[in-house]
Parts: sequence; C-alpha cells; structure tokens
Amino acid sequence: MSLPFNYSTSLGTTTLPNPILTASGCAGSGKELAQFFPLTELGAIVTKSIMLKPRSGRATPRMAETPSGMLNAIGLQGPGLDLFIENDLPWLADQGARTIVSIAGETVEDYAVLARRIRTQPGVVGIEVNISCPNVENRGLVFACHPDTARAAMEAVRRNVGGDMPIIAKLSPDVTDIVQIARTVVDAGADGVALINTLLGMVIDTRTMRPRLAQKTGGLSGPAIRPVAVRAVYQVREALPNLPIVGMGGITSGQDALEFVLAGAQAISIGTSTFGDPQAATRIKSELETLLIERGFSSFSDAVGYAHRAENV
Amino acid sequence: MSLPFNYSTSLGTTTLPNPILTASGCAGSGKELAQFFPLTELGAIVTKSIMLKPRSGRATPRMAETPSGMLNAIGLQGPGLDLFIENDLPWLADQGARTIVSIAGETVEDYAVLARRIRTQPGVVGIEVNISCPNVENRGLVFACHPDTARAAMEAVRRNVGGDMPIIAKLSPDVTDIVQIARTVVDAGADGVALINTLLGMVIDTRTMRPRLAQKTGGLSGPAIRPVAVRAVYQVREALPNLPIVGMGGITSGQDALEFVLAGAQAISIGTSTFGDPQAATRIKSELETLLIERGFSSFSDAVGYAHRAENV
Amino acid sequence: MSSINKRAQQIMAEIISNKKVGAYHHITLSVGEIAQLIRPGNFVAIAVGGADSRMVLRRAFAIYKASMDPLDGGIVELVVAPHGSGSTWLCNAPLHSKIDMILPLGKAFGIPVEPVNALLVGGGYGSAPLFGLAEALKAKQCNVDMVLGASTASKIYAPQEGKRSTNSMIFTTDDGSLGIEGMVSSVIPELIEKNKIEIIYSCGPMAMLEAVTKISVEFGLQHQCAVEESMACGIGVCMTCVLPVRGEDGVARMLRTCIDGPVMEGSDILWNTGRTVPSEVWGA
Amino acid sequence: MSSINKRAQQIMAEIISNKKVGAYHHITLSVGEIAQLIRPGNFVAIAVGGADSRMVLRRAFAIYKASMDPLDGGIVELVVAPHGSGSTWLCNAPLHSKIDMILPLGKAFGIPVEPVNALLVGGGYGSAPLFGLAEALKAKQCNVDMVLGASTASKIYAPQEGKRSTNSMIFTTDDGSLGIEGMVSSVIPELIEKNKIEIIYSCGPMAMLEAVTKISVEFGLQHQCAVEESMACGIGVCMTCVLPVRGEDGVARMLRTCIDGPVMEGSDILWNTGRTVPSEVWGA
Ligand SMILES: Cc1cc2nc3c(=O)[nH]c(=O)nc-3n(C[C@H](O)[C@H](O)[C@H](O)COP(=O)(O)OP(=O)(O)OC[C@H]3O[C@@H](n4cnc5c(N)ncnc54)[C@H](O)[C@@H]3O)c2cc1C
Ligand SMILES: Cc1cc2nc3c(=O)[nH]c(=O)nc-3n(C[C@H](O)[C@H](O)[C@H](O)COP(=O)(O)OP(=O)(O)OC[C@H]3O[C@@H](n4cnc5c(N)ncnc54)[C@H](O)[C@@H]3O)c2cc1C
Ligand SMILES: Cc1cc2nc3c(=O)[nH]c(=O)nc-3n(C[C@H](O)[C@H](O)[C@H](O)COP(=O)(O)O)c2cc1C
Ligand SMILES: Cc1cc2nc3c(=O)[nH]c(=O)nc-3n(C[C@H](O)[C@H](O)[C@H](O)COP(=O)(O)O)c2cc1C
Ligand code: FES
Ligand code: FES
Repeated sequence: MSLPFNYSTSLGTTTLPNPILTASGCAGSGKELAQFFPLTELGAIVTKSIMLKPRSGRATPRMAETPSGMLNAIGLQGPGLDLFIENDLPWLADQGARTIVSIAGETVEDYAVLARRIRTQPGVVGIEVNISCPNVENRGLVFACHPDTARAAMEAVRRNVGGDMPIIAKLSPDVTDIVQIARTVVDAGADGVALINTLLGMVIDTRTMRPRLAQKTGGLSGPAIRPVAVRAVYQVREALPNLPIVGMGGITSGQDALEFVLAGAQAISIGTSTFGDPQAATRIKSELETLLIERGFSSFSDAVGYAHRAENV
Repeated sequence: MSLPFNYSTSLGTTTLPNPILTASGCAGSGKELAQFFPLTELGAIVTKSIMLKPRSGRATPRMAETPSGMLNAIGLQGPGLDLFIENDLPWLADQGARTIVSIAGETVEDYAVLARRIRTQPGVVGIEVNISCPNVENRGLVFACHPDTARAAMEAVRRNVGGDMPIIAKLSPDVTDIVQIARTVVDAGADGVALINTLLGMVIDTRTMRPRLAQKTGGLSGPAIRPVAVRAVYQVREALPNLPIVGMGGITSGQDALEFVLAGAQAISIGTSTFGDPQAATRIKSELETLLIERGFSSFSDAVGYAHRAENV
Repeated sequence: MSSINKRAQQIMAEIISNKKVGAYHHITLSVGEIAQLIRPGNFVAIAVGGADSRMVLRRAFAIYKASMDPLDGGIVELVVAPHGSGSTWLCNAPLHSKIDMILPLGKAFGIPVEPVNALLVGGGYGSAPLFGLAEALKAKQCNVDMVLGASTASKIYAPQEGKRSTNSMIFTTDDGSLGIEGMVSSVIPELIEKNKIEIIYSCGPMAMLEAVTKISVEFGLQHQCAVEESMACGIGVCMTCVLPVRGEDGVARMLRTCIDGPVMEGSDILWNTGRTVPSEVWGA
Repeated sequence: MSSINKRAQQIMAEIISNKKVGAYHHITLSVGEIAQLIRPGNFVAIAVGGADSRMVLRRAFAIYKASMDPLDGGIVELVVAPHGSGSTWLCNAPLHSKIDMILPLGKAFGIPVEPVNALLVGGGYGSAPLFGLAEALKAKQCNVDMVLGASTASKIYAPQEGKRSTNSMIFTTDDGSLGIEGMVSSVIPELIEKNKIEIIYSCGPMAMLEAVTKISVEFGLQHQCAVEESMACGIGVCMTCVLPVRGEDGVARMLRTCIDGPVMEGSDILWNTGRTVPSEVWGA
C-alpha cells in the first residue's frame, strides 16, 4: 500500500487526528501528564468530570488495589465550573490540545447549565456527559441506571448544545440492559456513547473488618473489567451500528485497544493504565497503529466494528 | 477461649459442619476432585447445574483466560436429570458427601419438575436454583435478570419442595438492582440467595479479529470480579439482614473468603480457583478457620456480616 | 463416562535444568517417586506466573520423558515452546525454582501386546511424548518408524538419544530447511506401504492430526493421536477442553480431552467442527 | 493550585545492589544523570510485579540517597520494608533486574538559608530520607539532631555513614530493644529545649507525624513532615492520595500529597480526619 495509514476518526461532527483519548478522571487537569508527552499527540484530552460547584470529593481511603484492577471513590473532587473555565480550559487551549469536557450534574438543571457554559469555550471539541458516576451521594441518582433519568439529563444537554458540538453520553455497565439505555440516550439527542464507566464494587479490609474505602463502595476499573467493557461495546454496536462509540475499560496495550476497535469503538479512552504508566496513552497509540497496519488496514475507520462482519469474510 | 471453634453454619433448615462449598460447574461430578481430598471435608458439594434433558453444551472454544479471570461458555453440558439421578447422586451419597443440587430450566415448568424429582434423592441437603446462567440460548431468558421471571421460577420450585429442604436462588450480577431481585425471590419462597453468578463478558481474538468464544459472549469469573461480588453480598445483607447468603466470585484464599463472611455470607463457594488449584476448597477452609480464630471469633456465625456493625464497635 | 485417573498428585517440583534447544526449552524437574507412575502420552498441568500473577489457569504440557535418575531421583522432562505469557514464564523460570504441577494426567498411549510395525508422527513440540512411546514400543519388540514435521528446522525437536529407539526417522519442514520440504502427511502413505505399518501414533497441531486421521482411515489403520485443546484445569472439572467424539455406541458426545484424552482414536473424532456443535452430538 | 514537578522522568533502572538490613532491604539502582536533580524528600514511583502481574498501580518509595558514583554513575538508594505484595516483590528483585521507575517526584524538604538548629524525627523506614536531608542541612552549617523510633531494634534504619551528618542521634523502641523504651514523641520536648531547636523535620507513620505536629505547635516551631498516603499514580492524575490541608488563605482543601507533598507543614494538616471529610474543607 502506497498511501500512508489514515489514523483519523470522527465523533459526530468532530474529526480527530487519531482515536486515542484520555479517560475522564484519569489525566488530572492535563498539566500533570504534559511533562511526559505533548498533549497534542492524543486525539483529545477528556477532562475530569466537572460539576457546577467546587467539590472536595470523598474522604480517604479513596482507593484500593484489586486483582488486575482498582476501586476508586474520588467523588468528583474538582474546582467547579467557574475556576475550570478560568484556569484549566485556557491552559489546554494554549497547548493546542483538543478538549472533550466531561460534565456531571446533581440535577437535570445542572447538566443544562454546564452544557450551556462549556459549549462556547476555546479548544472544546465535544462534551462527554457523565451520567454514570457511581460515587455520587445517592446511588439512586446514577442517571444512566434508569432510562427516564438518562433521557432527562441528555435532553437537557441537547437543548443547550447545537449540532456543531458532539455530545456523548457516558454509560454505566451496572444495568440489566445497556442497549436499552443506549437507545434511550440516542433518542434524547446523544451523538455517541462512551462505554464503560466503572462497575460498583467493594473491598473489605480483613484487619479492620470494615469496608476499605471510607465511602464503602467504589468504582472498579482496570484490566479486570475489560471483558465486560468489550461486551458492552459489541452489544451496542450490534444494535446501533452507526452510533459512534468511545470504548474504554482496562486498556493497557495496543492489543487491548484493538479488541475495542474490532468490537465497534470509534475512539479509545485510556484510564487506569495511565496510573501504572504515564506514557500509556501515547504508547498505545503507536502500538495500535502498528497492529492495524500489520493487519492490512489502510485506515482506522475500516477496522471499526470489523468483528461484526459476516462469518465467511 | 477453651471451647473449640465452632465452624458450623446453616442454610435454612440445613446445618453444615463448615461453610465451604464448591461452586456449581467448577467441581465436575465430584469424582474428579475426590482424588485430591475426601469430599466430606467440605460443607457441601454443589453440583453442576442439571437440566431435564442431556445437553452437549456449546461449541469450542468455550473459554478464554482474562486478566485475573476467565470467560466460559460451557452452556450447561450435562447428562440430563435421569442419568444424573442414576449415576452422580448415588455416588456422592456413597461418599458421604452432603450435596446441594443446582438445577437449571429452560421454562418455569422445567424448574418445577427438576425440583420435584431432586427433593427426595439421597444425600441432597439443598437445592440451588440457577436462574442466572448467561450461557443459555436466549440471553433474554436469564430468569434472574427480571423480577417477574425470577419470581415465576422460584415459585415453581417452592411449590414442589417442602420447608425441610432449603432452596437457594442463584442471582446474576448483571442487573441494575440486585437487592430488588433478592427481595423478589425471597417473596417467592427462596430460603437464601447465592451471589454471584458470572458477569457477561467478551474477548476478541486480535488474530482472527472475531469474538474468541464460539458463542461470542461468556461468563466472567475469578478474582477480577471479586469486588463486584463482595459489593453484591454486602448490599443484599444490608437490605435483608436475616437472609442466608452463599457468597462466591473469585475467592482464592482464606483472606478472600473472610471478606465475603464479613460482608454477610453464611457460606462460601469456591469456583474458578479450583481450576488453578484442585485443593483450593480445603486449603481455603483451613485458612479461613485460622483467620477467624486469630481475630477472636469463637464461632463462624459470629463473623457473618461483621463488617456491618456500628461505627464505634 | 470416563474412568478418572486416580493417581494424579499436586506437587512442588524443582527445576534442575532449563536449556534452550532450537525454538524450545528443554526443562527437567525433580518430581520424586511419582515419576514411576508416568506412561507415554500423560501430561502435566502447571500453575504459571507466581503468587501475584494475573494468570489464573493451569497450562498443560506433554511429558517428554519420565525416569528414575540415580542422582536426582524421579525426574520429568518437558519440551516447551514460548507461545504466550504462561509458557514464556515457564521457559524463563530460573534454575531451582519450584513449580506447582499436577501429574500424571490424561490417558496414555495404548501399547500393543504383540510386536507390530508402528509409525509415530509428530508436529513441532508434538514430538515430545513420542520418544518415550518409542522406547515402550521397542521394549515390546515393535518396529518403530518416526516422521517429524515443523514449519522450520529449529522447530523440529529430535534429540540424539531419542533416535536410538527408532528404526527410521524422517524430517519434513515447510520451508525445506531440514529434511523433505512439505508436510508430514505427504510422506506417510509411502511409509505405510513400504514398512507395512500396522498402527499410527501421532501428536501435534490439530490440523496435522486430522490429516493423519484421513490417511489412517484410507489404509484402515488404528490411529492413536494425542490432541491439544484449550484447557483451563487439566483435571476434568471445567468442561472447557471438549471435542465431539463418537463412542462405541456410535453416538457422538462432547468428551473432555483432559480425562478422556489427550490420546484418542483419530477416526472417532468429528474433526474440523470448531465453533459449531455438529448436529449429531448428543447429551453429555 | 500546585506547581507541578516538571523534571520527572520514567526510566528503566538496573538494580546494582540489594541487601537485607534488619527488617528492610537496602536497594541501590543505577539511574543515570537524573540523580543530580534529586532533593531530600523526593520519592520514586515504581511499577511492581512484572508484565503478567495483577498489580496495576505504582508503589511510592522515599529516596534514601541520590549520588553520582565515580563507578556506577547516577545512583539512587531506597530502604524498603516488605509490607504487602508489591514491596515484597521489589525486595526479592534479583540483582541486575530492570525496574520501571519515575523520579524525582514530590516536593522536597525546604532547606533554610541561614544556619538553624534542626531536629529530624524518623519512624521506621521513615528515617530513609532524613539522612540526605541531614547532609544538606550540614552543608548549610545547621546543627542536626536526630531521633529515630520504631517498634523494635530491627526496624530502626540508621547506617553508620548516615550518622556522620548528625550532631546527635537518639533511638527509641516500643519494646526497649534499642535505645530508650517508648515513642519518639516522649523524648522530643526535652530535646527541643536542651538543643534550642528551631525547626523540626519528620518522616514516618501518620500517627507519629500527628504527635510531632502537636509538639511543634506547642513550642511554636515550623514542622516539615513527609506524609505517607495511599497513592495510585504518584504523579498527580488519580486524586487518591489527598489530605485535608489548610492553605495560606485559611481555607482547607483536599490536596494531593504526591504533588503538593509529600513534604507539608504539619500544622496545616487537618489530622486524624480519616474516613470523613472535615466540614470546613472547601472545593478542590
Ligand atoms: C495435552 C496438552 C499437551 C501439551 N503439550 C505441550 C508441550 O509439550 N509443549 C508445549 O510447548 N506446549 C504444549 N501444549 C500447549 C500449551 O499448553 C500451550 O502452549 C499453553 O497452554 C499456552 O499458554 P500461554 O500462557 O503461553 O498462552 P496463552 O495464549 O496466553 O494462553 C491463554 C490460555 O489459553 C490456554 N491455551 C492457549 N493455547 C493452548 C493450547 N495450545 N493448548 C491448551 N491450552 C491452550 C492456556 O491454557 C491459557 O488458559 C500442550 C497442550 C495440551 C492441551
Ligand atoms: C511518599 C511515600 C514514600 C514512601 N517511602 C517508603 C519507603 O521509603 N520505604 C518503604 O518501605 N515504604 C515506603 N512507602 C510505603 C510504600 O509505598 C508501601 O509500603 C507500598 O506501597 C505498599 O505496597 P505493597 O504492594 O507492598 O502493599 P499493599 O498493601 O499490597 O498495597 C496495595 C495498594 O495500596 C497502596 N499502599 C499500601 N500501603 C501504602 C502506603 N503505606 N503508602 C502508599 N501507598 C500504599 C499501594 O500503592 C497499592 O496500591 C512510601 C509511601 C509513600 C506514599
Ligand atoms: C481514579 C478514577 C477517577 C475517575 N473519574 C471519572 C470522572 O470524573 N468522570 C468519569 O466519567 N469517569 C471517571 N472515571 C472512570 C474512567 O473514566 C473510566 O470510565 C473507567 O475507569 C474505565 O476505564 P479504565 O479501566 O481504563 O480506567 C474514573 C476512573 C478512575 C479510576
Ligand atoms: C467453567 C464454569 C462453569 C460454570 N457452570 C455453572 C453452572 O453450571 N451453574 C451455575 O450456577 N454456575 C456456574 N458457574 C458459575 C460459578 O458457579 C460461580 O458462580 C462463578 O464462577 C463465580 O465464582 P468464581 O469466581 O469463584 O468462579 C460456572 C463457572 C465456571 C467458571
Ligand atoms: S481442562 Fe478442565 S475439564 Fe478438561
Ligand atoms: S497518587 Fe495519584 S494524584 Fe497523588
């Protein structure tokens, strides 16, 4: 093949030079990673979910390592929308980074306000709507766990964001039927879905004989959950073949990323593996490219969903 | 303490000398493990889920190793009820093993028939009702994923089994609200619940670029899922503090087993870790006993649910 | 269905030698008295990766040789290809490290009571169990011919001492780097006729075993092949390692290759049915 | 909020020595030129368990010593307690193995511009970073007294050469097996008065740091302590390692101890608030 490999991908109306993103909450404000590689290397930086007000998050212990994974209960610690717009976004824009802002609300109205304010900020190429954080006060409030609340949050965002800015609903795997939730958010106006957020888990400290985390439960991430994430991506792609999917969950290598691409992910987020290797995202970017070229693909998009092809192909 | 440690536990009307069980589908017919230790050492042997008719199960590949876990899609291969009653149960009874028979139906009526026939067999001390196998033909048929179907299956069993034989509903973690399903099966007459069956997962073979398993999806088990299982046990215990719970999911050591006991499990099933270590169940039995005695417990039942105690105890 | 091997033990075996030979590692372990219970075709199941490993399943390896050494006591020798992470870990295991293994597992090759002319066919590291078999056959005054094939010379495992028990030995390689260029199946028919072969034994990749089965059926010969299915436990409790196999009653069932095999009669196996269950398979 | 350390690098460092010393392992690694950028109080974050490990998070270790060795080039020395599986893996790492580490990380101890009387308080392996600090203080003509405490003698890390930079050194052990029986906090007040201490530096278990803070507040002294919170990344991206800390504006926030620490002013920390967020903590 004489043409160079085309690594670009698109999420709705946004085109990215490559499909590798950071996962929300796993790249700090961007500054912390920037000492290890230029942020422009990645398709986009997905910011830690921002809420309206500043939040101090959960008490410690906030994390526990688990076999091939970890539990976290950060509780969306963050500076709040005003300081985020004042400090974090301009800095990312200065770097030339493409930014996808993750937003999280406590109420449907919060989502509306967050979307309205973020939409016009410099450098922002998309909004990821985190309706699936397991670390909110009231577990009943996980919007993504019920079609009605998922729909309400996404409609609020859609009403406030025009078609030029893709909105992506981030879903929870802790549901009986993730395809049903995906259909619901698409009906409500989502341009794509991000799969998956963490699974609700618990570790008990056998010394204190109480839950290890101060908040008792936390979100399970890392390679341990990868098969659940690949399954979710595959199922949603099968049901909604044209829907852009951002895949994540335990991706630590180009090989892992390729599983998600073949299952149907148009972009790939790198989360927990950045904690083990700050350069994970750029390493995976080049590993995945090599694997795709080795398999004869001339463009990234040809590989997306390839595992769904007919038996005899 | 001068009294010996009391390791016995009870599941409804059945008392077992210790709380360590095999997990359904992970101990063959019992014969295969018997060469490594006498089956009477365990609290009970839980048999591979038996169906009415002989079943050849799924095509191969049926398994894939995953980080700290594995996927399986055995598809309930088994001899069918008649041969099971003729060969397997009498053999177990001859050994003196206490047997909990796991039953799986394709219809509500299947569950009724299975329960009626099993109830009177020698050596049977309980029935585990597998309403949560992810490897059935139609994924929509996972009884435990919906309150209505879960209720129907359990009612069918209860109608056919008297109060002298405990029936335990085995639940799936792949639901939005496992407490709701637990409440439903208790309403329908279950004496206890077994938590958890495998999570639905997928691995994609990056060489063939298709799902690794012939059946595409499979059930995820092993240490990877332990935090999800501990959380499920804790949640159900919190909501239904008197309900006997059989805990399982990635238990490989006495330490792991202790997490489940503290979370609220009255018995412990050892599954995938038997594949890595045929003597896992007896090893864990003695490790757990040592840990409980070290912590000053004089009986196993005092430790059950201990992580739920008030903050200042 | 299957009579379960009751002699298996779980032991910690010390690596007393680990040498790279071509593409493989020849690994010798000290296993004690149990070496005496091992028959050609048996295999071991090894826990890989150590205590903090993310690999939770055992790996199966054919036993190349089992013997009672005057110095080291009972020893077992394996020939291991560094394939994925588990076998690579084993190949890199340092001298004197202790390996958690279960042995002996599986059904061994059947040895004829009368002397016969036997052809042994091996692919890649599949040659490993054939040398012990050759010795056993020789002890019964059999005539033993061997054909070993691989993609390339470095993947032919054929130690000098192994050749002693064979009457003839032919190599084939896909790239022609050793012996005849081509696949083992291409040289077998001629050998059968020339050497009046009465039974075939084989071990190697599934595609090779299938090809050999076809030839054995053509010539109406018995064919004992040692199959290699993905195994999670090796001891019969997980049901992952099944193959559709026709029983004496003519009914095909999904049999566990770890306890009903790995040695099976080639013509009983419903070959090339991967990813589907043939419609004739019944029950369990 | 925090100024991020821009000098950190991820490298593969070779273990050039690994010796058991009392309850600890003294591990020396060859790290190259970057050794020159290290200041007392910095730490490293190490990937543990190798490629097939189920441990996905880095482990943090204080730097005991960093230097340019004429033979080995830049070296870093660690003092590691085999605590759980990750640190035990590191303690067992063979000579010449390559360790994936990020360094230097975190805020270093502040060194006064003028000579002062400094008291250095260490608990267990918490003494490790204090020897490099003592040297730096000595270089500024400070008077350096040291108190090291532990549960028992084998857990006191105090190498002969380390003592050179101190003017005095006192040991305390809970079981009286070395030095004074009791806790470090019991001997500090007297020392402060006797030696006219102007600043306290400390490193060790959180309970000890809290006790030392109490004393420093009583005496109105600056107290730079190196805290030890559970860390998942060490580089500021995970937000797991936070402590409630009062800022210059009087407002308490959850600060990341990996980048806003590990060295912090003891009296700024809201101690003993584990498992709850104090009501006065605001925002992020
Ligand atoms: C009866 C039998 C005898 C064997 N004898 C030998 C031998 O003498 N020398 C040798 O080098 N290899 C032998 N193998 C193959 C060996 O077991 C595999 O190479 C090994 O399991 C691969 O593990 P891995 O971690 O390196 O690869 P991975 O691909 O990482 O393994 C992942 C999982 O798949 C399973 N798996 C993958 N490939 C195979 C396979 N070919 N067979 C069985 N399970 C597999 C593993 O057990 C593991 O659970 C034998 C296999 C069987 C079943
Ligand atoms: C800034 C800093 C400096 C340190 N310096 C040293 C030192 O010089 N020598 C030394 O022996 N130890 C030191 N520690 C502690 C060391 O990091 C822990 O002992 C180690 O992380 C435990 O890992 P493990 O796998 O052995 O234990 P496990 O309990 O299995 O660890 C499980 C998880 O909890 C985390 N964790 C557990 N305990 C601690 C802890 N005390 N601190 C941070 N994370 C923890 C681990 O990172 C891991 O993610 C330091 C810790 C910090 C934060
Ligand atoms: C420490 C931590 C913090 C996280 N914070 C957020 C967050 O703020 N918003 C969000 O949508 N997801 C958050 N996540 C979830 C990740 O973005 C990702 O969906 C999940 O961890 C699975 O991917 P991984 O296994 O690669 O980490 C967080 C995960 C971790 C581990
Ligand atoms: C190979 C395999 C077969 C299984 N078969 C059954 C089964 O027949 N019936 C059932 O209720 N659960 C079955 N399970 C689920 C286990 O009983 C158990 O619930 C699950 O694996 C979690 O426990 P573990 O992580 O200890 O294996 C099977 C699991 C495995 C790995
Ligand atoms: S490998 Fe488990 S039954 Fe054969
Ligand atoms: S350890 Fe990750 S932010 Fe501090």
